[in-house]
Amino acid sequence: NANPAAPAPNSADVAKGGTLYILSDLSVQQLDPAKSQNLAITVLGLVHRRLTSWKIEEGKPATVVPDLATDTGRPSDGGKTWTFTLKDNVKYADGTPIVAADIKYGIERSFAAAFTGGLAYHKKLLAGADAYKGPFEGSELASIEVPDPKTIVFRLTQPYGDWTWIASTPPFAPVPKGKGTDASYTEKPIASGPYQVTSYAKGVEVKLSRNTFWDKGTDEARAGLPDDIVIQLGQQTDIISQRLIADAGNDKFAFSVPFVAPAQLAQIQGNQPAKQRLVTSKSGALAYVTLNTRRPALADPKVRQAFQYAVDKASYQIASAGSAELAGGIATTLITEGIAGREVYDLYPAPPGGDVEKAKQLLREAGHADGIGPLDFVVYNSNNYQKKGEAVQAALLRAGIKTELRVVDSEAWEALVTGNEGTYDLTVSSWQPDFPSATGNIQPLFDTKEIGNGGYNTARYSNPEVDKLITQAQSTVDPVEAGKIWAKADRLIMQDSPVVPLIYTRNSFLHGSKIGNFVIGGFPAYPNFLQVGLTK
Amino acid sequence: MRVLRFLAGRLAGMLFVLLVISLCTYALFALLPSDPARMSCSKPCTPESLALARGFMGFDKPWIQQYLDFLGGIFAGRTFGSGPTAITCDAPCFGYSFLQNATVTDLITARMPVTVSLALGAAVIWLIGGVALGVFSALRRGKLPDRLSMAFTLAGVSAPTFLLGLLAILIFGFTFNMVPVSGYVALADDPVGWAWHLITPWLVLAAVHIAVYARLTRTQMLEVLGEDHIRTARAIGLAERTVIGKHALRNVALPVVTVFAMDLGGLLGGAVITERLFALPGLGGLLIDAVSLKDLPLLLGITVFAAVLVIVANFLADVCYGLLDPRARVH
Amino acid sequence: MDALLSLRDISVDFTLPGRVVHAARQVSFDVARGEVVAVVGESGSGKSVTAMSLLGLLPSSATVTGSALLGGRDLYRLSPAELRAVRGGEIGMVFQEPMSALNPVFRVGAQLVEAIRVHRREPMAAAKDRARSLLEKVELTDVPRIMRAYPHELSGGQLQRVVIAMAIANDPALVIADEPTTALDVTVQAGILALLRKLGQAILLITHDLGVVSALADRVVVMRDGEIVERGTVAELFAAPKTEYTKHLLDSVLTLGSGSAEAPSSTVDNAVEITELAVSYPRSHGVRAVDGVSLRIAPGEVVGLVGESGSGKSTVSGAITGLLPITAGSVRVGGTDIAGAGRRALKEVRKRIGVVFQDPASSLNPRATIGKSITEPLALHRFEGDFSARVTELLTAVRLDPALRDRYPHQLSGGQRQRVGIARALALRPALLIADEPTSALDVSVQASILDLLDTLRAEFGFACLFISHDLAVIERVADRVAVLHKGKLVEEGTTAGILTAPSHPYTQRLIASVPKIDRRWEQHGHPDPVGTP
Amino acid sequence: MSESHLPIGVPASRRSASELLRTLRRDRWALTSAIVIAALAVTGIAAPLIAALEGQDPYTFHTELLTGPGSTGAAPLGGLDGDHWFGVEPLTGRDLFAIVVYGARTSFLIGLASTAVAMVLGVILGASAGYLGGWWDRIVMRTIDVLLGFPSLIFMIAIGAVAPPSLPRPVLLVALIAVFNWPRTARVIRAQTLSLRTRDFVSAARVLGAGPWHVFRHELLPNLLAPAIVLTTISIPQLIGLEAALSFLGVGITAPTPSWGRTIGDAIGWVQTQPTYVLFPGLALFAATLAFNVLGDALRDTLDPRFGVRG
Ligand SMILES: Nc1ncnc2c1ncn2[C@@H]1O[C@H](COP(=O)(O)OP(=O)(O)OP(=O)(O)O)[C@@H](O)[C@H]1O
Ligand SMILES: Nc1ncnc2c1ncn2[C@@H]1O[C@H](COP(=O)(O)OP(=O)(O)OP(=O)(O)O)[C@@H](O)[C@H]1O
Ligand SMILES: [Mg+2]
Ligand SMILES: [Mg+2]
Repeated sequence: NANPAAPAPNSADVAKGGTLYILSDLSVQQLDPAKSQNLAITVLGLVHRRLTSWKIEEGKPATVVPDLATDTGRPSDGGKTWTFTLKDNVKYADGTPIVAADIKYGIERSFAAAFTGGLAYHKKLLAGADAYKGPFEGSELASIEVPDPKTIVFRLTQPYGDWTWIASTPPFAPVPKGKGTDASYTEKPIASGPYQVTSYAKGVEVKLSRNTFWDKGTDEARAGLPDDIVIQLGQQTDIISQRLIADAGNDKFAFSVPFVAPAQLAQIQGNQPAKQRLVTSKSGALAYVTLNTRRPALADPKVRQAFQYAVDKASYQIASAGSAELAGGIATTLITEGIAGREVYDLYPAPPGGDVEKAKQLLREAGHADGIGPLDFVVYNSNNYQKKGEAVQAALLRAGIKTELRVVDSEAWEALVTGNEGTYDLTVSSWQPDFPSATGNIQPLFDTKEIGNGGYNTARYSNPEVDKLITQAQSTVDPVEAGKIWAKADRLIMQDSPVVPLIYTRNSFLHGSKIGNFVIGGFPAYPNFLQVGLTK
Repeated sequence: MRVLRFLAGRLAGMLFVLLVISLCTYALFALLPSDPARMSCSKPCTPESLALARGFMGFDKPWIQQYLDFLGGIFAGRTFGSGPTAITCDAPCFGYSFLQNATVTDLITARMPVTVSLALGAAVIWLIGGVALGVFSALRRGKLPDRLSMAFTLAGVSAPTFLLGLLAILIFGFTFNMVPVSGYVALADDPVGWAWHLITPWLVLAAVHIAVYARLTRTQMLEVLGEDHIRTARAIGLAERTVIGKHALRNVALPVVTVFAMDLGGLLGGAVITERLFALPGLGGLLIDAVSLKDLPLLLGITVFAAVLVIVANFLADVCYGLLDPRARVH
Repeated sequence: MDALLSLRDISVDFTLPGRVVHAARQVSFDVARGEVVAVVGESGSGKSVTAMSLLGLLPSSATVTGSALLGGRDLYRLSPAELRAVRGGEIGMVFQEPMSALNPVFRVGAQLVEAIRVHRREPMAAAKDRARSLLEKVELTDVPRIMRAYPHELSGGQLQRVVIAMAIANDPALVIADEPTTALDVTVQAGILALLRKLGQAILLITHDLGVVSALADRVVVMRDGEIVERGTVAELFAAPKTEYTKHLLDSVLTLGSGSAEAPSSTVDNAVEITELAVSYPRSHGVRAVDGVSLRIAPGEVVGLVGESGSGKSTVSGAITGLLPITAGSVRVGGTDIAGAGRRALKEVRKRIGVVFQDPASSLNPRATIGKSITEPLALHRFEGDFSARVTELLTAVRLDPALRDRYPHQLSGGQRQRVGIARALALRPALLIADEPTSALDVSVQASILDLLDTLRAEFGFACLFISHDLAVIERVADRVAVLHKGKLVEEGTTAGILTAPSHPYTQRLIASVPKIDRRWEQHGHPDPVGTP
Repeated sequence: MSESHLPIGVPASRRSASELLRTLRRDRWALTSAIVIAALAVTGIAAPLIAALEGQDPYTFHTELLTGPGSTGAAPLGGLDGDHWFGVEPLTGRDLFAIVVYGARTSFLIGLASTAVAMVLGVILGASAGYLGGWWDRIVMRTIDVLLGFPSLIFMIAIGAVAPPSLPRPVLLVALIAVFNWPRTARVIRAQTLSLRTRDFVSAARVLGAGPWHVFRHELLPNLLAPAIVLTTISIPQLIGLEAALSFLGVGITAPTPSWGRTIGDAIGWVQTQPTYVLFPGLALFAATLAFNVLGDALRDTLDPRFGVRG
């Protein structure tokens, strides 16, 4: 918790029962495991269990824990084969027992054209999955074996140490074989978690109630405290904050899904009761400036290194949330906090405000005594990125780097930076992995394979050495060993300076006065919905 | 006979306009760099998974073909995918939103009552309020009450809707705790709750629009008051109230009705900001979702629907002209 | 004498930017109960302004001083509620320009019913009945249609009678009638005058028609330049006018049989040729306002068009100018077919046409000064020369002060507006003049000047003219030939002398018989019978 | 009838200009408005000079000034002092006075330009449709239907994404705003024209041989000006808001060039913590709107010869 003044969350007082309100800015609540991109600890986790899940504790890195499985998976064949065994007595909300075939079917289902859209890290890893079109055309995926109703075996294309994390992603939730054939499954999914859907009003609200067949004893990830949960959809972010600040009526039992915006953060700082109910993550997504290495102006590493000194991370902090405290600590590396393998180092030491002289000197050395630019700096128009871009722009200008901001719709931005052309010089964005492994920090952003074609290597950075390290680290089953390799890659990349790390973005959330156990761990920078309870 | 011919002509015109609008919307989407299938693409979004999503939704075809499919769907219905996972959308099918898992028609019908409640309620307030203020201003032209009413209504147009709404929520919702700040109650379930939940949004929306009506009424009123027939109305001994409220006002109606039809027609297609702010599940919210999620089928559906409303409203205004002012009849 | 209305030292000033107009000065006279007082005088002498001041109907740019006592109460100092009761209840008002007096967006019937119901709590149906009978009283035929019609669908004379009906709807003690018969042919006029007489109300009659004065009035007040220059009983005035002005006025009166214009020069090509013209209005359910009319006007010829109110005279002129779509037949002006002409040809034709509209008020752009309205045709057809000098010339020719050029139409009197219309029509020295009741609002002396002017111009340029008028004396004075319209059909046509002396159609005969004459031997005969019995 | 001339004689030709001046002299509201408008125009044109008076520019970050709770800089007065006359922007510390002054440049001038273009288009197309009728009317009306029913938001996003950066933004902006705003005016003007076109004075001009343009210019326009003025002046804040929305979609004047609409949009969320942030640009916009409307009224009154009607 970022507020030393605030007392520790009143976890002692939380009790079973009551109705919890979740205020969401989204208008679609996806509850189909094949289509959901939810993290393991948010709404989807309330309804669906998976093979493994996450244990989130305050101030500690997230760890993987067994969920439906008895353990977190047993690798064999050097990490190419993984075996899981299901717990006894795990049942769906209709009372039928959950069997291994249902897990297999759930995963197969995610291959069907009708159910695209979810997390799909497993698709490239499962052997023979390239040509697989899902279970509805009559075929099964041979690389998933179900030798008996309690056992499930995955055969992968390559050794993959993080499979234990992959097994916590939504597609690894069970779907009774043969069910879920139509798109409306998302409105009435068959629950395996503590809650089931009682009503689903599109764009308005989703009501969850207890799944009586869920057994707390088999689940170490979920507390299942409230009796009922109401998810209010399509709420305006500012209004959510105002409601929670006002803390009236049912809003006492509510918390916010979207982050609290800077303006409200400022307001809350002056409001003692609300301030006690503001929870800020210790760390979070890496915010960074991308330098498009394929552009002539930025091709020279020396020029790119100048950016490391030219930026003003302090003003970026302020532009993001008003203060360093609320915005998040200064970043100098790529692997984010709360993830195994992270090493702290700083290749370009400078004060938070940057080292303009050093930057100028580097530029001079690179033959740009008069500065460079104007560079095409694209930013997208949500999450305050325009302001953040302006802060970066103003900082770069001090060192003679001229930029022109190009504001685009966030979808257009996505298409531009992940497209094949790559016609931009700079952009600023942030990145958070989908599961707490350094793979998620490095591979999507710096692997040569991820340039264009929808990949997020927006710096279009390509270094064969780095690519090799990535493959090597991914196939290392021992997390500690893998971590070391990732750390090496991290350093290597930073030497080439394709990106300028700015901060580890903290996220702030507000909750009502009757909410307890509202905890944000080291990773991810989101509250753990699964443990939240109401106080009496 | 003439009336029938006129109606048929207008109807053909409307259909043509709808065709143009929907065609342009499709063409625009083709222009956009973003891909409607992207929102249904898995994460990570590999080219293969994108192609899969595209194929299922029918976005892999050339846009003109997609457009023709859309038109065909209206008459023959559509089916997406095949086998047990196929999605059918019965005729008249105005598209299927893959992100919301529902036919566009269902989505729109579900949201319509909210938007209609919001728009009509607000319209009544701003029409009556605006015209009344306009008349009041005209009669006190140049005096302090005139200027004050102008400043008051202009504050409404000058302030962004968002700010007005936020302030209304903060003041009436939180500070005085007088009205609910969000949500919608169906009229049929609880008429009082319905009005109670809508009163603030109505006022906010009305505040945004009232100025145009007040100002138009005022200026037209001044125009009309100088005409000879007003003198006659006074000479037969009509009360000033009747002279103004009936004889002059009727002559003011033309521009006011025109603007009203446009505003109402536009609003029925969704009062975007107000609906979002007050968490009213109306068409505006749906439209914003469609835009930000690049939900092409939904967007097209709402666009066509909203366009129908705009066009019909304008048509009704055109019909009204002849009734309100016989000289304005188009022969 | 028991004065119903007594005006004392009424002065009306208008404040215009940079100057003050003294429209009426120290006007005082009385009207007794049941008495008819005629106010005559030069156009622009303040008659209408004085009358309107009584009901508080002047624009706010006017300052009124003096007092106007109605049954002892000063009209200028009434509370709004009292004033309302007086308006329409105790005093009925007939406005000078009936064509713009009614609200264009309400049906005529509704407006009449409303006028009735303001002052009497009567059920709707009763008020409607009353409205219908009022319309019948003012000799309107086709009452159901008139009730349903909008003002713009009626002819000038029909509207004038509606306005009269409105004024008398509540049996007011006093009727102020400002030029109440300008648009009525003499047969109807006679009926209306008889009606007014019969009602026995006091009437403040403003008119330029001395025939009407002689037929209806008891006493006369003569105004000039805002002041009363003479007053007396009708008999005194006609017999022994005291001032030069009144004498001049009486001398200018045209009476039937006082001679006609010279015969036309021979014809080569017709200026206007109408063949089998039919016009029906969109809402008239196929009823033709004009049906099968054929008429030609030779260059240099003046054709007088007479006929009952609503007989289609204005419709014919509308068809000639191409403003109304023709249902059947053809209209050729200067050899060009109006209906089939292209835009350029039409513009060429129109360059040579001058038109005076029946309603001067609405034919002038309210947003344009008089000067601008008159220069408009000059600018349009690239007139070479000094615009300003030409405007001065034209205004002087129609006997208007050139200083009026900066005024707007609503700042003029009815007769002044009418003359502006004439000046505009003459601006381009047209080859064809279409004049719809061009002198109806003019006092006889100004009218005489205008008619002289037309003569002069005709002698100079030899233009052809269609002259629509209900005043047979004027027709006799200007027209070479006369055409008589009756219910949309041309019933008679011939030389002026021929028609006026030996009419063959019964309508024409009735028309001529009804012309009111100024009886200079008043004192011997007593009150003459105002109704020209057919 | 007689006239007595007051000392001031007015030559007819310069009537409306001099009458407007007279109105200004007489009507203190109108005079104030004219001054406000002139001041804003000067502000827009001479923004750097005016900001230099204060010694600030709208681009430099002053994060050191951002104290207040949470050090966002959000205080009720937002750091308003002798150096920063309107205080500073939260999160960046940029000078708010300079932002408002420079914003006048974008909003006031571009807002005005686009308003003017939209109105001219609207009046001409609306009046011609109403007056000429027939196929032209049908074309214009159907175009209006298309534009009014068109998803302009999508259109602008698309334009924002595909417009080449080389295209001058002000031109693009003015064009876009005008395209989506003329239909409203046009419909109102058309309705008025329908009622005007049968009046005798219009017929009178027609029989004089006046072509459509002449009729429009001399008969219709003077009688259409009143509603046109109202629609013009009332739409100014909306168009300035639209400019902000467009820049948000990447079509407008790019950040960080200040514009009122964008600043107001950014500032809304701060209304409780730093009301001055929204207040100053908001007041500037409101002052401009009010001034234009008051002046519009004065202009209307001057153009209306029937000034003064008895109530
Ligand atoms: N727009 C119209 N719609 C329907 N009927 C009309 C319209 N205009 C005129 N009429 C009718 O056509 C007939 C002829 O009208 P017109 O104006 O030509 O008469 P007029 O001879 O000029 O009469 P007046 O001497 O009274 O002016 C009248 O009965 C009138 O009511
Ligand atoms: N609103 C006004 N502003 C300025 N002057 C006006 C206004 N109304 C009338 N006048 C002037 O006042 C004088 C008297 O007008 P009034 O209408 O009383 O004349 P009138 O005697 O009725 O003439 P006519 O026989 O032509 O109708 C005229 O010279 C006219 O120009
Ligand atoms: Mg008069
Ligand atoms: Mg006529």
